Amino acid sequence: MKRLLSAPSFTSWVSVALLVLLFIGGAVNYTGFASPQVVLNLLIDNAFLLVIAVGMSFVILSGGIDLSVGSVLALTTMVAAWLLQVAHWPAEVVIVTVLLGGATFGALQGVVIHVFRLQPFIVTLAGMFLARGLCFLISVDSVTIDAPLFVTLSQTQIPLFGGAFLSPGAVIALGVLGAGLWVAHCTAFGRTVYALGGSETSALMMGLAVGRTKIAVYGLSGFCASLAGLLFAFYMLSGYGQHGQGVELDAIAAVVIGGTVLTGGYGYVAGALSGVLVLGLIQTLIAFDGTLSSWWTKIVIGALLFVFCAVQRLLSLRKTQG
Amino acid sequence: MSTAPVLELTGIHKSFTGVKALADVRLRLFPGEVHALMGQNGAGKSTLIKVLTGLYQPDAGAITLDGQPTAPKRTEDAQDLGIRTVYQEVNLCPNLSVAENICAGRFPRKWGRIDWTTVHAEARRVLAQMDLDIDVTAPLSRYSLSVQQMVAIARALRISARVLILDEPTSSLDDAAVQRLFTVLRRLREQGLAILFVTHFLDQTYALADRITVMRNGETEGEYLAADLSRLALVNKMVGAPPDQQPSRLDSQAAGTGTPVLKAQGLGRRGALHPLDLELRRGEVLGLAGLLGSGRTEAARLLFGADTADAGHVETDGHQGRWHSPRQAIAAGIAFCSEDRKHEGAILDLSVRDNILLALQARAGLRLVMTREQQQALADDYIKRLGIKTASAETPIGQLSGGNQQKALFARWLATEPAVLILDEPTRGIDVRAKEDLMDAVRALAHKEDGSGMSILFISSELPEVLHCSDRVVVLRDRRAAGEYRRGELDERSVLEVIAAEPAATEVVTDV
Amino acid sequence: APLTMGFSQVGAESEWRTANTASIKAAAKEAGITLKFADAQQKQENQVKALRSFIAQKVDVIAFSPVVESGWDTVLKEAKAAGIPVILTDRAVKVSDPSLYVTFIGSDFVEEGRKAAKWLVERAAKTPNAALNIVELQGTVGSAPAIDRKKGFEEGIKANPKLQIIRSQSGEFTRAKGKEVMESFLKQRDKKIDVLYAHNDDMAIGAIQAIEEAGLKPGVDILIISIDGVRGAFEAMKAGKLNVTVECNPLLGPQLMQLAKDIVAKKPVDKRITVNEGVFTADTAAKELPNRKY
Amino acid sequence: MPSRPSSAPLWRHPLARPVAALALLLAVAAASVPGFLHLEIKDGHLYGNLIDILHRAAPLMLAALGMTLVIATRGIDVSVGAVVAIAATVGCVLVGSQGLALAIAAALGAALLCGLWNGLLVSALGLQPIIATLILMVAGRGLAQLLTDGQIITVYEPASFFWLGGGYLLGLPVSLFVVATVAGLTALLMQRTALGLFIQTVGINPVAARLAGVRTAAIVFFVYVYCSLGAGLAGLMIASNIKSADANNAGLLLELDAILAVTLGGGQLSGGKFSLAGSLVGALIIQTLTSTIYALGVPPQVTMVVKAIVVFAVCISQSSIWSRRSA
Ligand SMILES: Nc1ncnc2c1ncn2[C@@H]1O[C@H](COP(=O)(O)OP(=O)(O)OP(=O)(O)O)[C@@H](O)[C@H]1O
Ligand SMILES: Nc1ncnc2c1ncn2[C@@H]1O[C@H](COP(=O)(O)OP(=O)(O)OP(=O)(O)O)[C@@H](O)[C@H]1O
Ligand SMILES: [Mg+2]
Ligand SMILES: [Mg+2]
Repeated sequence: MKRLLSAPSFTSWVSVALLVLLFIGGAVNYTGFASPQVVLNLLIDNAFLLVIAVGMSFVILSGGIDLSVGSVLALTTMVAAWLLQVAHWPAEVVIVTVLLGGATFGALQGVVIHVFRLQPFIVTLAGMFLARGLCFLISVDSVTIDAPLFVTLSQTQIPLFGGAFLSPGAVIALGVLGAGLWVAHCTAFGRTVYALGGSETSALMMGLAVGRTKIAVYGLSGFCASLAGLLFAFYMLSGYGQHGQGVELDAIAAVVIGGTVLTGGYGYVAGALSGVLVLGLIQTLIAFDGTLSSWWTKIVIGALLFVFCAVQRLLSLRKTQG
Repeated sequence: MSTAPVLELTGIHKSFTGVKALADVRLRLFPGEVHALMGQNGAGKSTLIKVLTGLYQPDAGAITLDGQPTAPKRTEDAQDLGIRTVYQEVNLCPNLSVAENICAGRFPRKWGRIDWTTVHAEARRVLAQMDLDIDVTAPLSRYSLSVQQMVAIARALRISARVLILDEPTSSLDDAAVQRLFTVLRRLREQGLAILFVTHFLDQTYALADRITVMRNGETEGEYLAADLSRLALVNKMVGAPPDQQPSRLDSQAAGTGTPVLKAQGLGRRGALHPLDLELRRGEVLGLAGLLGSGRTEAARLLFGADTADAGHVETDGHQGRWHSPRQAIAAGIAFCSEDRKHEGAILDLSVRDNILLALQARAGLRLVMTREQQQALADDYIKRLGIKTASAETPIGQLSGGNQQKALFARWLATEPAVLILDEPTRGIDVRAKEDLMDAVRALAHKEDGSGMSILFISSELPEVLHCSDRVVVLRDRRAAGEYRRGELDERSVLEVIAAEPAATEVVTDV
Repeated sequence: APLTMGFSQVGAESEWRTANTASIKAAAKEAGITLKFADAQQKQENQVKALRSFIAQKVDVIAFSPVVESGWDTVLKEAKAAGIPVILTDRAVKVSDPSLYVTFIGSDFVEEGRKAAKWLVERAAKTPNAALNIVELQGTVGSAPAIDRKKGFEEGIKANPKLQIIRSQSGEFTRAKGKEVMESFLKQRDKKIDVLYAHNDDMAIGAIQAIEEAGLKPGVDILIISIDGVRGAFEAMKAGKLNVTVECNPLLGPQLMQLAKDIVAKKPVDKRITVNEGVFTADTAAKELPNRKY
Repeated sequence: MPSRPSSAPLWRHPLARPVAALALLLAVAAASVPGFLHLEIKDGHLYGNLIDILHRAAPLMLAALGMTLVIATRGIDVSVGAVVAIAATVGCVLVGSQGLALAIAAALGAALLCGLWNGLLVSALGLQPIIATLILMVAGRGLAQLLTDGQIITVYEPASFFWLGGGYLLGLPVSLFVVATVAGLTALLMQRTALGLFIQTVGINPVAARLAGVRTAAIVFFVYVYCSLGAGLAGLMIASNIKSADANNAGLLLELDAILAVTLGGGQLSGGKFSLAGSLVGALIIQTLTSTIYALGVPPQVTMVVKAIVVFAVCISQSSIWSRRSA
């Protein structure tokens, strides 16, 4: 017990425990809640958010923030839809193109942040307007995607046990999470990201590649956002400028709930998963309840969020004092 | 030793907005030599080092390495050229583990991933050179400033280089640690490394340096062989006095033995300090001596309420109990000057004036304690009294040299006119002359004729300083009091014997 | 067992939507249907999540007002595989296979735009020589009603060259933005504004305030046309400040519940069911106002 | 408020760049839209685009003032928009039946409660500011809608209520006087008390601040309360202007604009030094941009791109690397 309490990942374990409690609460109260598919749906429905949150984890760990991810997601769906439906490019080429495009968009923001020494918040906020605006330049309407590859990916169900299934998108998202964990903990790049978040001047004086890492972090986030956009496109089979409204805030919330400190340097990429699951579970609970009006929905989401964060915080306070 | 210099700087100029930091500076580093860079606080030593390692770009001047002109644009460039640096303030990442701080930038790898086992082994290996055996997987922030300083040195030592630069590496190390560092440096010198070493300790300079460059007011005063320059001459060159002027000494008065003003009884905190009894009397200077990790800082923090004690209590005039916050201690007339000025002292972006005013104002609350003019006068007064070198009182404190920041923080607490002043390594990074002035000031503050002097708790890793200043010395060992001695009862040697009666704790004490 | 319906609403972004929700909730209670209500807060992904949870709960019938038209194939296939019939309300969807939903009940935004244009064209016929300058307050960029109401209106006035849209800007469906944009329109003195076409009543109400503050008479100096027919619009018409509102009827609860029962009872239903909607002008406003519940 | 040595040249003043950006923007608008700067007297008060900009920017300026202080302590408050909605709703629900004074008091009281809540979560519970305020951001709008049952509350009576957001005094909008008063009082508070010093201290180095005896928790608490009160006043102003409260849309995304205003005005999100005047200028830049876009007749689907490009341009023009070059 003592060992567990003093482990640096204690906060993360608290999140997991609370998550389980929340799930049990749902299972007790609502019929049909305790089915494996409900759990898997959490992954299927939030695959795109998980991917974005992994990218966002790196940005936040480095002491920055990326508000453009939701718009980049939308832009990706839009560009992909346009290339597929209007320009009739092959699906594989489209996928590669948009992924490269997203990474470039992110990296360019990184360049602006680094070269001009600007605050990430404001640069990525402008990036958010820009990407969203570009969507509407392509089309204000939503564009249906019917490319066979996308349709297949959208409708494939990877059977697990007892009729439960997972979508390819969810599998990709879990893969991204794994890759993210590996990069964060086993590569020099990952450690430099932590160093940056701990103290940028120190990282500079230690002779670490501050500029390159910063640009790469935003590039990575842009890449994740466009990959999330693809997952979203698989999920919805449409490109639309209004997709992914407010996803940046969800992603930031997920990362922070997962135990990462917004000012950078402390936290785990794995926390992104628990954060995403918490947000997803809250929504599922509300959908299962089905008696809440629109406004009570908001209030209950806020209240659950509060309870979760407060308990998490109090438990970790106890730990540092005990 | 008459080979060509590895590294040569000529005609270096550097000015910041409104401040000329370097003017026509020269410096030559020879292989197989230790070169001491000496100068008063604010002379431009650190700035020169930052120029040389690519952190600042010089306004003019040339740097040649092996006769080839170079111009490091970034710290990475300097590293690639084989220049390793330990900067003045500890510049490591507190959130990373000790091992990562040592290896970051050049991690040992295996199959494309960081080989953590080797990383940890490497870190232990370099730290072992300095006899430091700590948990290298723990985050750096867990350790005291002195340990952090050793880690910073270890980082520089890990990779073999051609030039090693150390900016006040010993400012918070005790003697034993300094000796271990010197052993390592001597070995490196034999291997042909050029070492640039900044310190304010003359003993250390003469123990190690082959060559000395003296800087004054941003200019090179001259380059000398250590053997040719006497201590007195060196000091006078630094301050710009005629070569044979003797420092004036203010003779100290007898110890004050007033009534107790601060009493700690059984004050302790699990994992930090065993229950400690301590009594501080009016008008005395009480020295706390001990090795690194002996618990001096911890004792000071508990006395000030920076950490909350979980045993015992503190007694002052009209208050008895435990502090729950520094505010309570401040209200009871206690002041505490932390050893970690960068993280616990200076508000870097604020002006010297605001920094000096802060504690006084915080005690008064929101109501302004004085008008703008009075603030100005107060700040100017301290700047003059303590010889703080700054363009003006409105300069952000972060732009001052390390030693001058330290003085400004000392001024912050003096301004509150406390009854009890706790000074944790107040002489850290202060030049020779200023150190003497500070110690004289400390004694003068305590020893008032009318018995109204302050009570001062003086902590320093410099044993001579402690002995010189204190009326009474309490020795800490392994986080508990190991003896108390009156002034004159001990000399340096016997204190060392007390301190080292048992082998010093070399492992992290988690539970007491 | 009583019938269970899962209903996914877009959100509560306007009075119209709130009235729509209220009607559905009341009708479900009336009809003895257990309603599982989920609010999507204007996000399609939330709606998909809600639909998935309805499938997991094995409800008898799913109804929803889609946030957008595209992107429903996958989840509707899952519903179909689970044997749950789907009813669309308020807005249509584009799917590859029309059998993915049983029926659509609701309004036609393009038609609403056309109706608004038709009124204007008739009105313009009374003053055949005068050209009319129109300013348009669009809804949120990219939203289905904004796109369709613009499309329908433009279609409707195309035939008459004297009707020109001189400025068009998004007022994001809100009073505050509608007022702000209208203020800006009024400051530009190069062309006189004769007609305001607002994509919903809220923006029109905001714009009316701006017009009044500029010293003009709304409804007289500037003709005002809007869509939705909420209570506030009728009040404005009664005061003579709004000329016409095209109704978009939110009260489709009872019809929806009846449909659900029929579908579960395997009775045949039409693929497209329109609700009764009218065009109300200032003359009829006073009479109609007491009937407005929302 | 941060002080400057008076000897520094004018163009080095921290406000110089934001003001220059604002001036440039106005110049562009004036050049491309004939009569953009035209002012006339209509119904006894000034009338024109410039007045509109000031008038429309008023709620944003109030929010930005509060946000400035929050950001100075290294915090962030994303609940501003929700607080606007709550205050607007409370005010509108009560003003008809309870009278103006009570309604305003209740609205500001509700905002105060919101601020206390945020302050409690951040300073006492130690939640990260973005999460602490996110809770209210999500729930707040729900609470406001709960009060109104999701309806838009239209206010018909009393006319005095409309004065705050739509009235005129000495030929200028009342809202301007409100902003001037709030900004003036705040500036006074910062100069005549040690609050400004403490806020900066807490933002730059909270550890050192605590050791110097600053009541860090109280300071943090205060800034959230202050920010919410400003948002509450902004909510009343918005409601009064459109004579109704729209719980779902009032102040939507105002927090983002407020943060943008602070950064455009030269504030650092990492805390520390702050400039109230800078944030006001930042708010004016944002509103001028919006008004210019309307006046230019930029199609709505292009608006976002134009906004983004201008924000990029303004940011880059404020980059510190230019001053280093010229130094
Ligand atoms: N970033 C900066 N901006 C403005 N002035 C600076 C800056 N850095 C250093 N200075 C000024 O340059 C001068 C030299 O400072 P430097 O830190 O090099 O002194 P130092 O010799 O290292 O002193 P110390 O022994 O106290 O460390 C000082 O007057 C200092 O105020
Ligand atoms: N040489 C060492 N070897 C191992 N651990 C050490 C060593 N020096 C310090 N530590 C550890 O660092 C931590 C803090 O000790 P710290 O140096 O702050 O104590 P201190 O007596 O206040 O020292 P200082 O002499 O610097 O004031 C303790 O956990 C201690 O065990
Ligand atoms: Mg120095
Ligand atoms: Mg110490």
